[in-house]
Amino acid sequence: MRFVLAPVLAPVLALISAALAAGVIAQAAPAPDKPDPAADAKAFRNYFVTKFPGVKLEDFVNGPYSMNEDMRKQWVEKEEFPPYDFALDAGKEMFAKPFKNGKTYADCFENGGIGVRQNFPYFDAQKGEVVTLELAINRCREANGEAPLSYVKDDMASLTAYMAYTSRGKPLDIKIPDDPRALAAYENGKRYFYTRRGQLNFSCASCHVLSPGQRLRAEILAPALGILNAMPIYRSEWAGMGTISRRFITCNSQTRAVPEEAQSEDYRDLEYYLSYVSNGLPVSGPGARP
Amino acid sequence: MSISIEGFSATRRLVLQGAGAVALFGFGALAARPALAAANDPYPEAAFKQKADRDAIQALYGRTADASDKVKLDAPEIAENGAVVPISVTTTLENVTSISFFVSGNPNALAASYAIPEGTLPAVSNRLKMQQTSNVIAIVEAGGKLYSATKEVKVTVGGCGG
Amino acid sequence: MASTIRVRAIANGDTTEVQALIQHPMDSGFVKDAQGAVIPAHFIQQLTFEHNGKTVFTADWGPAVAKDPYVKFGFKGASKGDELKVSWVDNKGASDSITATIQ
Amino acid sequence: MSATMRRLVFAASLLIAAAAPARAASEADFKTAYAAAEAAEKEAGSLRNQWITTETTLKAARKQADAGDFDAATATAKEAEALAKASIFQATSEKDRWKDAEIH
Repeated sequence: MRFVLAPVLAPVLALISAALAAGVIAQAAPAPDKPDPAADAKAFRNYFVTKFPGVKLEDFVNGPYSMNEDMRKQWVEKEEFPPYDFALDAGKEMFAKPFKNGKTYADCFENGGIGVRQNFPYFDAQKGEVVTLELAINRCREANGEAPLSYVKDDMASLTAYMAYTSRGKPLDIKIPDDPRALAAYENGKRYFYTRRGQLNFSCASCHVLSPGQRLRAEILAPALGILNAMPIYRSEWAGMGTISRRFITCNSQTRAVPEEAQSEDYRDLEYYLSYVSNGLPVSGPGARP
Repeated sequence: MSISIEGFSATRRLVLQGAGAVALFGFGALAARPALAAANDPYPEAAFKQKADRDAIQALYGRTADASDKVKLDAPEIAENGAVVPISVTTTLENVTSISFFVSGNPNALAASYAIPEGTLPAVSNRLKMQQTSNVIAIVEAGGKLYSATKEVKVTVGGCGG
Repeated sequence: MASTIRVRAIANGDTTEVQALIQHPMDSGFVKDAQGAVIPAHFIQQLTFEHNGKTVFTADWGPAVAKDPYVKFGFKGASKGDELKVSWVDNKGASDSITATIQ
Repeated sequence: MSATMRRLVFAASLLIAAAAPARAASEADFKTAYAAAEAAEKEAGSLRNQWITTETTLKAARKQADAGDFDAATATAKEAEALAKASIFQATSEKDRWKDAEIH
């Protein structure tokens, strides 16, 4: 029986602390009934700009490196010859290589897929769902008779790295059409972002809204504003590249929540929400992170 | 050159240093072909196998180093990740023949050793692994003597960051 | 397959600044895989840079050099358009080399 | 404030459950405890709010049962049920409460 106590106590403590934290947050104004993405985005950006007056708006996309000088120095050194360089070249090669039917990725995307990363994810009115870049890449493959790629790393990371690179510096430009389904997807993404989950009782916001710049164990937490602009990333912790899917999955695991499948509806909606509220900030991917 | 392996790398670096060192051994032919001497340089296996920093320095150079403020070691206060720690060294010392990096807390202290022939600047940047918080020691070999700089780098485990 | 070696060599006056990034696992021999088996040590031991047949820089590396190793140094005496040969050999006897043009 | 109270009461009930004395358990006891835990975890799954800890605890219970240690297996299964219920509670209480954390 003795070993039962510790694991059960952990969630209890987490819930108690959550309750205390809730008391602090509860001062916020009551939620509006109808989603207003434009107002949300404005408030979201304003929150970070006010919280970090020393950080330039476009610098938020550099995550923890915008928050800590010692870390920034290590990053600047890494960027001299970035560890994602090999993935970038592999992605460029893959992108140009024709499928068995002779077509290429360029045939699936606007402007041949060059400089379009900032438009993803978008709401597909025909299918009534959010389409991310990763999903679009696999749909492109399947439409051309190729097997889909794993969403988390390797080829998918290389392809998205190359596509992001061709969009570097372009401001994210996510559109939410006046369509109740698009608004519902946005709202679901927002719900996912703020909902506490896992045994540690953390939401995405617990780390990336309340505590960016602070250390959680070893690492400096990245601000949620612009957090996806740097994707995909080479993480030293992974000793390799990872996609947005991989980041969501590992974030869930770290809070001891069973992650969803890559590109699940929740994850795509979350990407839609997080990208929309970072509209106007430049694409900086591929990025390098601890 | 019937010299033990431990002594060899130090010797080779002296050879590269130029005429003065060559006179010591009296091998004119070696002085004429310093590039080949470096290319054929045996890998300092024994030094890389030492556990403690002191033993590794002894195995590589056969002598001890003196701390010098002319050796500038640049390393982070806190490594963002122990798997990739950017570390660099520059020095104002003259006649530098080699620069080496030791991580005291690693299973084997010697991490990297660089030969600096004449005409190459005495400055190196690289990225090393660190298993735990410990000292990083940079050794600069100049004019046949060893100079060092030491800095502690904190290493913590990964978590919910990024 | 693309080369494992990326080199950037830029001449600025009399000094050429060289940066190299090499794709290599640099397995230390101290890490276990998902099944708990030790991943055997696999790392580059020596990396050499040659300009006009003269070695300008030699690196002796152990397993504590980070994965996909990076190094930066500078040397004198080269000019734009010169060739710089970079080669490495690892502890399993594998090797690679590339000749880059100084920019 | 009521949310805080609910949580504290819940926390206390968990502690009581965890501290209940063990008695010799049979295979049938284990099966009952495990079925309850599995059902709770399934419910958490329908709320898309399972915890990794619950999954590993369920697995540990199965392993203990396979080894014939039904005392331990039953205790572990009960622990898994408590974890699953905590995750259900979390999902339920977060259903609307996430809005309190939103930036406005």
